Parts: sequence; C-alpha cells; structure tokens
Amino acid sequence: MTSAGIPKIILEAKGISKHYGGVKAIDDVSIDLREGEVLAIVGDNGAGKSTLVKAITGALAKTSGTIFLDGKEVRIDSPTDAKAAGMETVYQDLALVNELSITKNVFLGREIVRKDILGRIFGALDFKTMDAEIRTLFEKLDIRIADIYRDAQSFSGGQRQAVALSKTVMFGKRIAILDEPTAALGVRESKMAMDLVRSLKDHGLSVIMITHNMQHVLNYCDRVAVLRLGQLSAVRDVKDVDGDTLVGLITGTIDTKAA
Amino acid sequence: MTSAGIPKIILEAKGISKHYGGVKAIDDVSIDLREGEVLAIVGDNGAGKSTLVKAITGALAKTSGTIFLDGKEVRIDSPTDAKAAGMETVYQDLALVNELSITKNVFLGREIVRKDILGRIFGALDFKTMDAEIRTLFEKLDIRIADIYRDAQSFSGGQRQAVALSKTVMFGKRIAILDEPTAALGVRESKMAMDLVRSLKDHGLSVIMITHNMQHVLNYCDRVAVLRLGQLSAVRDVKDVDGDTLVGLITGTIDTKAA
Amino acid sequence: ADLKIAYTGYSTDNTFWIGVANSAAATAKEMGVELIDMTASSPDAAAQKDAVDRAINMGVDGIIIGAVDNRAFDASLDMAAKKGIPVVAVDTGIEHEHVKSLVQTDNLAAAGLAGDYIVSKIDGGTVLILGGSAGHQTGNARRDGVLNAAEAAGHEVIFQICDWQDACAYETTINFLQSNPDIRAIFGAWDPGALAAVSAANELGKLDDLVIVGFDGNPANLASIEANEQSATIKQDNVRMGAEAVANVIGLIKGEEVPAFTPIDGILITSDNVAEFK
Amino acid sequence: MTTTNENSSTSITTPTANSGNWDALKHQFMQIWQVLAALALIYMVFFILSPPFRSVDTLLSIFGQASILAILACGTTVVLISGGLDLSVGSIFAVVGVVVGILLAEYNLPVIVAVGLGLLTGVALGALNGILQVVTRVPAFIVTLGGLTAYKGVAEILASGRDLSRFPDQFQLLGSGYAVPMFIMFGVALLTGLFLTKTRLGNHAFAIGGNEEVARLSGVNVAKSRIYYYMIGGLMAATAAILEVSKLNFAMPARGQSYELFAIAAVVIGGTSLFGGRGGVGKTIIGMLIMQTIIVGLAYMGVGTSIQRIAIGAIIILAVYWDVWRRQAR
Amino acid sequence: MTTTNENSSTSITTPTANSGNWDALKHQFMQIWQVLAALALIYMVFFILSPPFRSVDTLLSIFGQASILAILACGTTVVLISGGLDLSVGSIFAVVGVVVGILLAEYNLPVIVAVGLGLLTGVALGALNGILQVVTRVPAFIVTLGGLTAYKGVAEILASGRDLSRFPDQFQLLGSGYAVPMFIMFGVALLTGLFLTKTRLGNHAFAIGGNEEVARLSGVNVAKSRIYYYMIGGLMAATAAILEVSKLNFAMPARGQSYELFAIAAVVIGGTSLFGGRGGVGKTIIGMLIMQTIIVGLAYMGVGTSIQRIAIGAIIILAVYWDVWRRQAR
Ligand SMILES: Nc1ncnc2c1ncn2[C@@H]1O[C@H](COP(=O)(O)OP(=O)(O)OP(=O)(O)O)[C@@H](O)[C@H]1O
Ligand SMILES: Nc1ncnc2c1ncn2[C@@H]1O[C@H](COP(=O)(O)OP(=O)(O)OP(=O)(O)O)[C@@H](O)[C@H]1O
Ligand SMILES: [Mg+2]
Ligand SMILES: [Mg+2]
Repeated sequence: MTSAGIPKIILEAKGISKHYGGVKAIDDVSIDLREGEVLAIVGDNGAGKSTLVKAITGALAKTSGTIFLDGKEVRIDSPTDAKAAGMETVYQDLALVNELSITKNVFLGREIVRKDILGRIFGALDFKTMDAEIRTLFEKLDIRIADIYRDAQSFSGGQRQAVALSKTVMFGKRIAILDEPTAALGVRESKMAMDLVRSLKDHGLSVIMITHNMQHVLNYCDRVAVLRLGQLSAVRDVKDVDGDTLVGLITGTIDTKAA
Repeated sequence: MTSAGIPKIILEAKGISKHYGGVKAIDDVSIDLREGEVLAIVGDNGAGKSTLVKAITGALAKTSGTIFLDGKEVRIDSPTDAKAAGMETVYQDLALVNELSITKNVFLGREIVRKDILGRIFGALDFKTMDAEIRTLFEKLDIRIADIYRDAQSFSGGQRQAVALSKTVMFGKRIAILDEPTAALGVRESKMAMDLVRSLKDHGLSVIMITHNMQHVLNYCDRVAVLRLGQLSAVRDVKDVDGDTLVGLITGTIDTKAA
Repeated sequence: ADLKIAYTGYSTDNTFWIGVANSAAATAKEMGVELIDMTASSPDAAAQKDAVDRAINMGVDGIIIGAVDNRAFDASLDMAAKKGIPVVAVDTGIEHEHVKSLVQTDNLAAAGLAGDYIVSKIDGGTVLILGGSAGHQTGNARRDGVLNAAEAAGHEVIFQICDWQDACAYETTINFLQSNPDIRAIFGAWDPGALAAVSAANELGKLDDLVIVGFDGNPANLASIEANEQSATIKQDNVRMGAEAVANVIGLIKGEEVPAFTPIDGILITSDNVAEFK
Repeated sequence: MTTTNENSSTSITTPTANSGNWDALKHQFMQIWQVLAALALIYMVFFILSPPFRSVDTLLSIFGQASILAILACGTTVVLISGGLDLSVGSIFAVVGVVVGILLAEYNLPVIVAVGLGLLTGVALGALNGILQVVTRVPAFIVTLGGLTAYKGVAEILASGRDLSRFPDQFQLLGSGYAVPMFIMFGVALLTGLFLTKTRLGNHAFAIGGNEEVARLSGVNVAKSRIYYYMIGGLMAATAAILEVSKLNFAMPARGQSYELFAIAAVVIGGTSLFGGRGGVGKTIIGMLIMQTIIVGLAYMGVGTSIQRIAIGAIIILAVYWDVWRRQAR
Repeated sequence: MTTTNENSSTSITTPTANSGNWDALKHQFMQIWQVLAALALIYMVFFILSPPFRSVDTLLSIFGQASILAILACGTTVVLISGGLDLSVGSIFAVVGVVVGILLAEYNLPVIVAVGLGLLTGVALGALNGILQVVTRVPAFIVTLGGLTAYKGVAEILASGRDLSRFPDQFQLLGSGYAVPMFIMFGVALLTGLFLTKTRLGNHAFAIGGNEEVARLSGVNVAKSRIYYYMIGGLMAATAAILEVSKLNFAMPARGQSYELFAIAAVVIGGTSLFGGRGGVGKTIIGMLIMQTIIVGLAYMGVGTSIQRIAIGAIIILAVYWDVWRRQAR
C-alpha cells in the first residue's frame, strides 16, 4: 500500500536548521514525505522533532532551509502559509484553547462568516453552518461528542485529541502533521487516536507523525525517520526494521548515516 | 522476589472517594501496598488514577476514606503529612519548579538549614551540605547531571524526571508514589527512568506507579490494580496476566470484580 | 430641623476646606437647620457635580457649592432653578443666573498680596512657584497673582506643576535650589507644598536666605511662621466664609434680600501677626 | 463516575448556545441573574434605609453617573478578555478630553468634527499601546504603565495655559442629564456584546486570551487582533471622556485619574477573568451599577467619602470572593 | 546539537553559584553591570549637558531622593518574585505616615515607640492583604486594589482635622540629609538580598512564584509564606513612609499616591519578572536610581514636569524592551 510504482514526493524539506544562539536544535535536516504515506519521526527527548515540525510549518522562524511542495519551492513563514499550502498540524500540547467550545476550537482561525452583509462587513459568524459541518465530520470519523457547545476543558484527554485530529481532516487538504498524538493517552484512547490517524490516509492525506511509541511506528507507519542530537541519523522503510533496530537507531548504538 | 512468605501490608487505603459536586472522580476505592513490591495502577484517561493518588497523599481533600500505615490508622491531610509518614510522591506534570536550580528543587520544602544561629533564627540555608548530598545521591543512582546549580528548565525531559525520581530515594523513607513517570519520555529516557524505579526497591522502598505502558507493567511491576470510571475493577498479580488481559480489564471487555 | 441644606466643598483632605465645612456646620446648627456635607475626600469635579445633582434629587432646600471647578454646573443649576432650590457659591464664583450669592476671597487678589510681599522682601533673583495640577483654576489664579507681581518687579519666574503633591514640592525645591543659585523666593500654591519647601530648604541649609510663602493658613504653617522658617502665608478667612455662606443660603430660602457678592479678605500672615491667628 | 455537566461553572459568561437568538438571550440572562439580584438587594437596602433615596430621579441619576465609567469599562472588558491589560485608559481619557476641549473652545470646530477627532485620538493612542506591545514584546502592564505616565504628560502640555470650557450648547447635550449617557451606555454595551459573541474578531479575543500560542498556531493573526482590542479600549475611553467633558462643560488634564482601576474593578466584579479567555460585557455594566449604587446610597445616608472608599474597597474584594466561592462550591 | 549553556539568560538575577560568597558576589556583579552601565551612561549625559549637575551634592541628592521609593520597591520585589502583587503599598504608606504623625504630634510618644508602632501598622496591613488572599482565594490584583481604596479612606479618617507636623528633632534626623536614607536603603537592600538568596523563606518565594502548585505539593506552606511576603512588603512601605514623614516634617493622607506604580516600574526596570519566580533586589535599586537620575537631570535642565512624565513613561517601556531584546538575542 505504501508506494504503488514510483512514489510521488508531495513535501520536501531541504537543509532545515534552527539555531538558538549557539544551540543547534536542528541542524541541516532534509526529509521528504511521499503521497499517501504515514511517515514516523522518532528520536530521544530533545532530539529536535518538535522543532523540525515547527520549522517546516512556519510556527518557528527557521535559521535556514527550503520547503518544496510537489517539487515547487514554497515560502512558509507562518502557520497561515502552511494552512494555505494544505498542511494541517496538531502541535504537542498546543491543540485546543480550553476556554472555547468544540465548534469554536475546530474552526479557530478559519471561522465561517455569514453570507450576508453582517458577515462581509463585521465578520459575523455563521454558527449554524459550522455546527452542522462539525456534526457531519464527527459522524464521518465516528467521534462521539454530542455537546459541541461545551468548553474544551471539560472533555477528556482522548476526546480532546480526537477533536484536534478531526481538524486535520476538516482542513488538511493534503498533509497532516501530528506531534505525539498519543502522549498521555490511555490504552483505549491511544487506539482510538491511531485509528483516526490511519483513517486520515483514507481521506486522502499524507501524514507525518512524531511518536515515542515503537509499537505505533511498526503498526501504523510506512516509513520512519530517526533524529539524533538535532541531525537526521536514519530513514527506513518500516517493513525493513523491527523494534530493537529502531531503539538502536534512536539511542545511537546502531550507527548509520541517513539512507 | 515479590512476596516471601506472607507479604506484609505496608499501606492500606480503605474506601477512598473524591467527589466534585455530582462528579464522582473516584468512588469507594480500596487498595493495599505490600512491603517491597511495585504496584501498578492502570486505567483509561480520566479513570481517576491521579485523583486516587492525590487523595491518598493529602494533595487533595478526600470526600471519604481512611489510610492505614502498618495497620495503624493515620491522618493524612496534606502533602506534609504524607512526607512525615514516609511517603514521597512524584506528581504528574508537577515535579519541578522550572525557575529553581536542581539542588533547590530536590530539597524544596525540606531544605537543610545551617547549624549555627543564622540557620536557627533566620533559616539560613546550608547549600554546601545540600550540594554534597545531591552529588552523593546522583552518584549512587548513576544520574549524570554535573551542573546542579542550573535552573531545572534547562534540562531535558529525561533528566528532569530522573531528578524528580531521585527525590523519592532521598526522602521517601518507605513508600514512593509515581504518577506516569515515563509519559512524554523517549525510548532511552523511559528505560533510564524505569531502571531507576526498579532500583527504588533495592533502596528499600515500596512503590505505587501509575502508567499507561503495559510493557512497563509486565516488565517492572509485581501487582497491578485497574481503575475504571472511578472504581477499582480488578487487582491482579502481574505473573497471572498478559498484555491482552490487561487491555481487556482496562477497557472493560473483560468484566471482573476486584480480586 | 425643618430646613435642610446641602454643602459640597472642595475636598475633605484639605485643612482650609475642613475649616469652611466646620464653620458652616456650626452656623447651621446655631440657626437650627440641618446641613448635609457631601464633600468628596479629594478634589474631583465629576464627583462634585454628581453630589450636587444628588442634593437636588433629595429635595434639599438650599445648596452651598465650593466648586472644584466652576464650569461644571450649568445643567445642574438649571434643574435647581426649576425646582426652586437656591444656590450659594463659596470661594469660587459660578457664572449662572441662578447663583444669587457668592462668598469669596479672590484667589488672584490674595495671591497678589503674596506676590507683593515677596517682591518687597527680595531684590533681584528668581521666584520658584510650586503649582497645583495643570489647568486648575484655583492653582492658576494663585500662580498668576504671584507671577504678575514678580514679573512686574523684573524677577525671573519658574513655574513647576506638582499636582498638589507634597513630595514633589520637596524634590522640586531641592533640585531647583541646587541647580539654580538665583532662586530667592518660593511660593507654594498650597500650604503643605510650602511646608515641604521649608523642609527642603532647611535640608540644604538655605532656609535663611529664602523667602517662602504659602497659601491657606494651615495651623502647621502658622507654627512654621512663628518659628521663623516659613516667611508668610495667605489666610483666607474660612470661618467667615462658611458662616456667611450658610447665612446667605438661609436668607435666599426665606426669600430675603442677600448681597450678590460677599467679599472675604485674604489676610497676609507673617511673623508679625501670626499670633492673632493661632 | 457519573457523567459530568460541570460546564456551567466555566462558561458563565461565554454564551455557548448559538442556535437561536432567544436561546442565547435567555442563557445570558440566566448567567446574569445572580449579579442582578445582588444589585437589586443593595438597591433595596438603601431604599429602606433612606427616604430621599426612594425617587425615580435618584434611580436615574445612578444610571447617569455610572454610565461614563461603564462605557470605559466595556473597552476594558474586551482588552481583559483578550489577555491584555490597559492601565493607560485614564490618561487616554485625559488626552481626549483636552483635545476635544481645544478643538471646541479654541478652534471652534463643529461639534461633530471635534467629537470625531476626539474619538480618533483615543483609537490612535490605543493603537499605539497595542503596537508597542506587539512590536517590542514588552508586557502589557509595562507598556500601559508607561502610557499612563506619558499620556498624562501629553495632556498637561496640550492644556497648559488654555482655558478649555463653555462649549457649544449642542455639545453639552451629549453628556447632560441621564438619558443620553444612559442610552449611549446601553448602546455601547450591546454593540460590544454582539462584537464579542457574534463576530470573528470578538471570538478571537477569547481564543487569544485563553491560549495565545494555540491561537497563533491556528492561524489567528494575534498581533493584529491585539492591536484592534486596544483600539477598542481607546475608543471607549475616548467616548467616556467626551461625555464627561460635555457633562462638566470644561476639560482638564487631571481628569481620568485612577479611572483604569475603577474600570478593572467593575469588570472583575462582573465576573470577567483578569487572566483572559473568559468574560462578558453585560455583567461589567451591572458591576459598575453596583459600585455607583453604593456610593450614592452611602452619600444619601450622609456617610462621608472616606468611609465610602472603605466600603468600595470591601465591595470589590467581596464581589470577587463571592464569584470565587460560587465556582468552588459546585 | 551542541550542549547548551543557556542558563545564563534565565538565572540573571538568581545567583546560582552557592559555593563561595565571593563567587556569588562576582556573579551578582556580572549580572548587574549592564544595568549599572546604563545608569552611568544616563548620568554622564546629564553631566555633560548641565553644568550645575556636576556637583557631588547633586549626586548625593539623587541617592537621597531615590532612597525612599527604592526601599518601598525592595518590598515590592519580594512580593513580585513570589508571584504576588501589591497595589495597596501607596495607601499603606499613607496610613503609616498619618499614624506615626498622630503618635508623635498628638500623643507625644517617644520616637522609637512611634516608629515601632508605625512599622507594625505597615506589617499588619500587609498581613491583612496576605490573609485575605489566602483565605478568600481572591486574586492579588483585586485584594490589593480593594486595599488601595480602603486604606486611603482609613488614612483620611485618621488624619481628618488634625495638624500633624513639627516632630521631635530626633525623629527629623531619620529622613533628613542624604546619608541616613541612603544608609537605610543600602541596609534594606542588603538584608532583602540575603533574605532572598540565603534563607529558606526567601528561596520559597522563588518556588511559589515559579510554580505554586509544585511548591505546595513539595510541602511548602504556601499560604503562610505568602502572608510573610506581604508583611515584608508592608514593612518596607512603612519604612519608606516614616522616612518621608521625617523628611517633610509633616504628615498628610494624600501621600503615597501612585507610589505602587513607581515601585513596580523600578522593579521591572531592574529585571524582576512581573509573573513571579525570577528576580533580585540589586537591580531594583539601580532601576530606581535610573528613574531618579532622569527626573533630577531633566529638572536641572529646566524641563517641566509634564515632559519629565513623558520621559519616564518612555524609559519604563525602553528599559523592559531592552531586557526582552537582550534575552531574545542570545
Ligand atoms: N527557545 C529555545 N531556546 C533554546 N533552546 C531551545 C528552545 N526551544 C527548544 N530548544 C532546544 O532544542 C532542542 C530540541 O527540542 P525539541 O522540543 O524539538 O525536542 P523534541 O525532539 O520534540 O523532544 P520531546 O520528545 O521531548 O518532545 C532541545 O535541546 C531544547 O532544549
Ligand atoms: N477539579 C475537578 N472538578 C471536576 N472534575 C474533576 C476535577 N479534577 C478531575 N476531575 C475529573 O475526575 C476524573 C478523574 O481524573 P484523573 O485526573 O484522576 O484521571 P486519570 O486517571 O489520572 O487520567 P490520565 O490518565 O489522563 O492522567 C476525570 O473525569 C476528571 O474530569
Ligand atoms: Mg517534542
Ligand atoms: Mg493522571
């Protein structure tokens, strides 16, 4: 299922670096994402995974590096640029605003305004349409949250993560980027979240996912990129590795240059 | 190794409940901890694991319930009471103050004051002794942090968790309670942390550990208690269960009353 | 008491106005009318206008206003006129046809006394004026009284806004005495400000070379004049002011003829006559 | 564990039901009734204790007197919800008052032009507060503390040596009596309420105040929005200043002092969070009415201003305590 | 990824090396030199521009004038580090001034007794602030805003109708000249610095300000400690008030107004975080000296108070901007 024939590369990040003064959080990392695949990024705490993702999606100003979409160079300097390019990201610990309802959270930054003058001039919101779209989406994704008017903080960790992931289906036209979507989730909630990740593929998305869970890499991903000390140390097809190899690559006991 | 002969019960929590208005976060849960064992507590997100631990250690005022230590009833109404009783706890997400150095963090709330009048009257601190004790401790536990004067926030997640766990060895005279000590840790850091947990036993501590990682339960724990919807649904010897059984107990597909 | 009159003075944190209020209260008691003191604790024109409106709503029989700012009351006075509640202005004139009586020391004229006194005591040099808050009429009138006299006599004048803050008066005095050796006299537009200037000059050991004049005639300043520290102050006769205001408003209520202007003299107090006012 | 309906405590002032306008209004009212009840209670106490308090004029005058600060507080509500803070509104108030005074008394501009330029001045100073924060990343407390000091100096310089009083009759109509200020207050509150609950920019205030980083990552232009909220704060301060100048019929740079604190007090008495993300404008108005009722009531009973101060201080703490206690109790 | 030594940016004012006192002092100095350099630069500018500025007297008078507010700001530093906020110190200042004035001028108590009772009054009002917060869980901003209003009322009531002036010579010595206030200022700063860095309670201020919940779970008695920090704030406000009353030789309830804002400004100019957990007292003193040098320098150059205000406003923002910028740049 991974690459039928010649895999088309949808996203390419070349020579991405992010330095904080003397600290090289990531240093000259290049990765590519193939159409329809789930690419895992793994690595120790502090290896630079979140930083890499943030640099790619414009959430952080990168020190250097270039992004190509479908082979064409694109400028991505802000989250808005990334969204415009069809990338939707769920950031680690930064998915929802506690104080907003589910509807307002999902549509945050991309609210639907009314079609009348109130909407055009004052930006009056069309809650009816937004609520309806969310109900449709949740049904499609089998997310069972009835009370979409309630504040996000009153929902469980699993429900919150499901809501965050649903945003990628709603808006991610092509690419979904997920930073530890199952951290701090329980067994059941993790499974729910990973099933959602899998269904992203069915909705036509290519996925980059950061995780610390090797089981998830082996069960749900197509390829895996390993970061070590801010540098890319290996990229492998998941079918070519097992858990021990992965751990070895992450901790550096297996020493290889990027494939 | 678990229970040589008749296992002595060191801590017993009876009928613990914590209600938030109409919400029963935990409801009439009784568990016991045997001398020298590692007891895992597992359960879905929101099952009440953190609440249970906080109620036991006095971090939350419990709605009802009684605590027995060595068979004798004790009042534990604040974290200070728990510490006085020999329990040391590492709370989920609430382990260290970012703004304080490692030394100050480890000794927070139990600083060593100077033996002279400055110490007795003004509470002047004896940094020399504290630093020395920490170096000794870190050596003993094989924690490699040299710069104990640096603020906690400049350390990695793994290092931070190691520091937090070291507090239980330093102060936990008898019982260590750990809420998700490996959440958000990488593969290597997780292993480091779990090795530390194992060594707690060698230092004479009995351990209660909350975790979402079934592998850790199977590899490092002696018994496991399962919480579901705020109630205790099962307690098992780890040698009697496998991963699938555990998942079944957690999600409720296997329905049993507490052993 | 069958008659009820409302009184709103400048503020209650000011000794001069406390004197006016006490005198008004005493006079009212003497004459058997109830006096309600609605003065705000610090000078606030809006609060005072609200107080006047409130008095009108309460249906008092007469109102005495010691205006924080005299321009605030047109609408209120129209209402008072409609309800037939007479109004007397004290200390500060209010230009409105309904105000049939004004009991006043003219700040400009009284400050002129201070200016003349300063001019008579120094020859040459600069006069430092410590002012109230910016754009405040009473402060401006007092400033101008001294300023006109001093400039007419060819003195240089420095004016500093101090917002009626004592600490500012102290520090401004220190700073200017140190940076400008020409200063010969200091006029504080409020007595505590003058007292602060005395402390500052004393600090620098320059008290003996300076003429320091205040305004109000507060007890602390009288004591200071007696001790030959502060040179002079201008006392407005606040006791008479309060008494005349009450008398006039009662006269108006009873439909009697009262003078449109009751002048109260400003009195220059120096070490020569301070004993009379203690 | 029973399923929870704990949401009510957290969404007190954020209308959650967006389905119908009536529902929303009912919802709003349900959230407000307790504060309204407190207001009614306080009113009744004075009604019983003080005979002269019992007139319609008194009631109207409470509204009239509260209205100017309430308008200012509407702006403060928006700024606080968005996680900002504006200590400089009192000084903006002073500058606008002086500017309008100069335009009217010195340049004899038509009232509408003077008022328009006055409002613009407020908006501009608000924008300056916002831009400085966004560009320099200096915290709001500091930027607006600087503004508090600096703008006051500006007002003084502008006013110095000028007599700014006795404005055209037409202008005096704005702030005189109770009707017009009250009307403007309700208008401003209604518009602000609609803005906060119904528009995109208004909703973003809650998002930014709740979690600025999440809002930014979600594609909200946080910097630009913030500047708008401060502009609204400046606009409301300017509106209040114009009404006060009209009411007093003179302008002075010392006006507006400490108004920012009164406004913040009213906002938090009304239940808006100091830390952003939660709140609403309805209760801000009631909060201001509560303060004003107490001031007026005590004054009617002949209680001096010093004691009024103590009462107001106590009420500020009590009101928030009541809110804190209510939330804990559920 | 190279190993980081980014700690320097975060520990600017928390001395991290506890090994030797000399090391600690050197460390402190390294952290302070930039702020000191700014102070020196500003001083030099006025030195060049204004001939009368070039005297030792002037230098001393800057210290003398800064000292009272600097003492107040030392207390504010402690409160802010612990994550608190005290808007009421200006009003505590007023109450203490009036109380000491009454005790001296009316009851003719011995100076030491009057001063002692004055300090006690400050401590008691600070304790009240702390206790109210801890008991009611109302945020510091609100409790101390209530205190700001209420204590001012108390000061007015106490002072009303009284002549509080002409104190014993012995008392006047306290605040007169530059030497004594300066000496007290350095003493207070030194003690506060030692308290913060060397004692248990002082260290807990950083912990509570950094993460109150972690501190509580670690067994720190957060409530009790907080009350102590507010008591220290009250004590410093009282000390400052006594010095000012002595200096001016009369007491008035209108004193202290807005001093809380000046103190906060000095503290943040010095680099202490408004949000708790970080900071130190050394730079607070320099922060206050910077503000005072500018005020005095401008006054020497004959610049009016209104422009001084604008300059101070700008300096507050600039100073914090510089700090923000420096941290980002690393
Ligand atoms: N603002 C910053 N200033 C300096 N260094 C930073 C900053 N932000 C991150 N770093 C450093 O960059 C490195 C990479 O951090 P990053 O969060 O990307 O790691 P990660 O791989 O996502 O770790 P985790 O698995 O814990 O989420 C870390 O060493 C971190 O200390
Ligand atoms: N302050 C509170 N008010 C109301 N309900 C609360 C409060 N704190 C916790 N709860 C509820 O109590 C339940 C148990 O929460 P708890 O944090 O103990 O779960 P947990 O098992 O530790 O979950 P996780 O695995 O995500 O850490 C949850 O349903 C939560 O919503
Ligand atoms: Mg990460
Ligand atoms: Mg938990």
